[in-house]
Amino acid sequence: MDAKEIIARRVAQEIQPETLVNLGIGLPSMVANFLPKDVHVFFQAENGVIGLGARPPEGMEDPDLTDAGGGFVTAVPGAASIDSAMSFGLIRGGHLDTTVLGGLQIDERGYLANWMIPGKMVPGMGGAMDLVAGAKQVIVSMVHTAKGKPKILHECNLPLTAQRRVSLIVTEMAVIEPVEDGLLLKETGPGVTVDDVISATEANLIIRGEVPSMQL
Amino acid sequence: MDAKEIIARRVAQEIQPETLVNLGIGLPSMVANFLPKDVHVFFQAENGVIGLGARPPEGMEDPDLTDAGGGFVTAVPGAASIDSAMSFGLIRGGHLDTTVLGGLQIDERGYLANWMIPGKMVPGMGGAMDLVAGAKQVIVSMVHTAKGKPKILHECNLPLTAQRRVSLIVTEMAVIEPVEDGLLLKETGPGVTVDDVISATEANLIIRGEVPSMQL
Amino acid sequence: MKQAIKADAAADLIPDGASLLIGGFMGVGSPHRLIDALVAREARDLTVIANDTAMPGTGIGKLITSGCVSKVIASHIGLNPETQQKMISGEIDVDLVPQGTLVERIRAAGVGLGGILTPTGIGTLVEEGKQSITVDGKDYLLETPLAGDFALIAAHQADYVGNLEYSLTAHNFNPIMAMAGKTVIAEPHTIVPVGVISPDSVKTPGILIDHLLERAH
Amino acid sequence: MKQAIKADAAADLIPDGASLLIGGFMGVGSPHRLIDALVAREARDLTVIANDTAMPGTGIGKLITSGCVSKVIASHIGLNPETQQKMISGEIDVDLVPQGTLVERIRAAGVGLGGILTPTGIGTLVEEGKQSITVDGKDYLLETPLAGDFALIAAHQADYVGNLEYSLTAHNFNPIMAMAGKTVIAEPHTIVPVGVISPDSVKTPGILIDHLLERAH
Repeated sequence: MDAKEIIARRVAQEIQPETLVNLGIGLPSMVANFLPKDVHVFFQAENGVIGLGARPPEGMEDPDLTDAGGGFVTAVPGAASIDSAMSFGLIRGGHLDTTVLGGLQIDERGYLANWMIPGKMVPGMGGAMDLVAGAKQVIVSMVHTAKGKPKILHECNLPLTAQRRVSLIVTEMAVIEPVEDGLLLKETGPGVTVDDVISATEANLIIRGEVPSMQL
Repeated sequence: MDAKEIIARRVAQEIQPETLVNLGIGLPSMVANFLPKDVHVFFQAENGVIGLGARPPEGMEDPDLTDAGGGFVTAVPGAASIDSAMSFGLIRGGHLDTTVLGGLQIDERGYLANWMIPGKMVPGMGGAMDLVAGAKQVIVSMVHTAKGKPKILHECNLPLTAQRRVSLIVTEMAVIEPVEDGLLLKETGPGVTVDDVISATEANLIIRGEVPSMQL
Repeated sequence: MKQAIKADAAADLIPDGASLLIGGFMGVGSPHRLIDALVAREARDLTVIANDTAMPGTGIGKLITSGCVSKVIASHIGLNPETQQKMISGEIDVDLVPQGTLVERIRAAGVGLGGILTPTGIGTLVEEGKQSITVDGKDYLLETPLAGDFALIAAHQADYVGNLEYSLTAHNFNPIMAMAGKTVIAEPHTIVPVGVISPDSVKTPGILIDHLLERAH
Repeated sequence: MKQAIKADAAADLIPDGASLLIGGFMGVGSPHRLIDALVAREARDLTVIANDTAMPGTGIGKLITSGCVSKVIASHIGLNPETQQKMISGEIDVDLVPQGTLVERIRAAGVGLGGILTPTGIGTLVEEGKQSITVDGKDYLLETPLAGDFALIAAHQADYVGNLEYSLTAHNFNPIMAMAGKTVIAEPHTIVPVGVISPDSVKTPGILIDHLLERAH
């Protein structure tokens, strides 16, 4: 199982039935593949659909129905089309139960940076700032390090996405919950020790007793 | 012709073709009856329809289609149903060309009072404050006096509807345009002299040369 | 998917003292079966946030007559003399809010805004106690969000996800209030199977709805 | 009623230097024929207000490639490397705005609000130069209205009054921008006779539309 699949499988366990879920482009979108069959959720794409479905069969694409990455999708029975004001109204208004986003950095305050590297990459924040500010549960899914360098830091040095403590960090090495007094190590990845996690992490980690391994 | 018909006929002349028009309950709603056949406008009712039509034949009423006074109406071809946020978005956003409202008092600044008499009548402002604040053209249609007492005053003593100079005042005795330096008498009603208007009006009136009579 | 419930079961969910956003304009587009059930269970001390209090014997007017209501936040009470009498006698506390401001305050609560700036009410009694803010040389009032413990929504058609369609002037405050109640109860005329309503016809996504009333007939 | 006009006639109405609200999300729901006509007439110095600048060769990306644009206000330019290059070279000035804030600023302009308070952007670079206002103990940024000289709107179906229906994820910014352009030009796929569209299906009332493009085919 590669790092991304570990992450996607573990995040999938956090998704509650009958909720509204937004999955970011890339790694987060893989989460949908690992939901148990009996867990029914509605996926929201911020470009305007609640009830995003799978990719359509070839030749049956609708150019007016895509996900937020511009890929062709379908709509499940009970889907709703909404405009951007409603889409972000749902996000900012606390109606979105879970958002799963990628991350560039995250720090001991639980603050996320994921939208720009000054002087290098300026894609824009798109919907990320609203998602982190507004969703009930914010899950950051990312590989633990970037080219061997820690991404979980004492304090982010990239521009922040929001001044809000995210709910959970899931990497291939660890599940970490930002809490009042820091980052609580909750689980380790397959074949990973607590010491492995500590040495791949710049931030201080709170460790309370035995740390279980992910059950995937 | 009674006072109300004079007023309604004269206001109808101010309505421009292909515009969006809101008519208040009561006297203002009579204006629709006197529009020339070739002047096509859309009537808006603030409860949520653009393209308000006439009263339906008996037995063909729809309980879900009424005007702002709760009376049964129809919808013309090309009508649109809208919610209250859109309805008042159109009003406040400057998309409503003309609103015709009743008045309790109006003063030399062109300020209208039409929503409450403290201690006596507190119906609430409904949509009046938004209509006066937002419509491009605000026409006040009212009988010139109340039980013989002037309603056009130096300064309103009833609570104001908005801090905005209305566009035009139409009574059975006069057409008056509030301008920068006061109230300009533009026309007199049928069989009414300038002196008649002056003596039925507390406010000072600006009179420039010959004042024509309404052409109804 | 949601099991549709009866009106009396829905009314039992609403405790005395709750604040209710109630859709409708002079009774058109109001959740009449929910209102009747609240009257039947003799609800008390309710705060009603709505455009108006309709007329005695109609819609919200029934809640007023039956003594269910201790506070009203509305744009207009002019066609219900009982509301006016109870306001004067002190039985009901009434806050009057311009209609466009009322709907934007409810929307702000629903979409997570801290408030909106409106030109409506500047230079009037509505200004009292509010912050005035100048943007681009023009004065506006800062109006704050208005949420409810419950939103009681009338709709034309629903599916069992809770997706809602509305009809003509029965839209009014309903689609906006459906975003702003902590618990949202929808009362549709009819309910159709999931998948029957086109995504483009849905005006309130079902994920906003907590409880769905049985169809009317 | 409106006579439908050709795309080149519509592009001729838009002067160089104009600010344009343009619907679409990664090219989906963008007014492609209007964009092609602006490229063909070699429009210059346009300000584009849109969610994104799509990809090179698609939608707004064509305006970027063709040198029509001197300023972009958008939430995302990540999938168009040309926009990023022209930003770095100084050819295009780029303002980045969170997507939810962008649509609310446009809505505020369209519905006559002086601004809105949003929690989005608090404690980030977005805060710079903006007023922060505390409501009920929570901090919000005051975000001001964003209008355009023109709004270029893509729709699924229109009638000759200008009433518009949209399809699936091609709604996005279109219904909001239709309220916020001084002049609004709608590009529908098809146009049907007046009276064919149910009032309940209309998402943009025709009175907001100034010009209607001919149907696509």
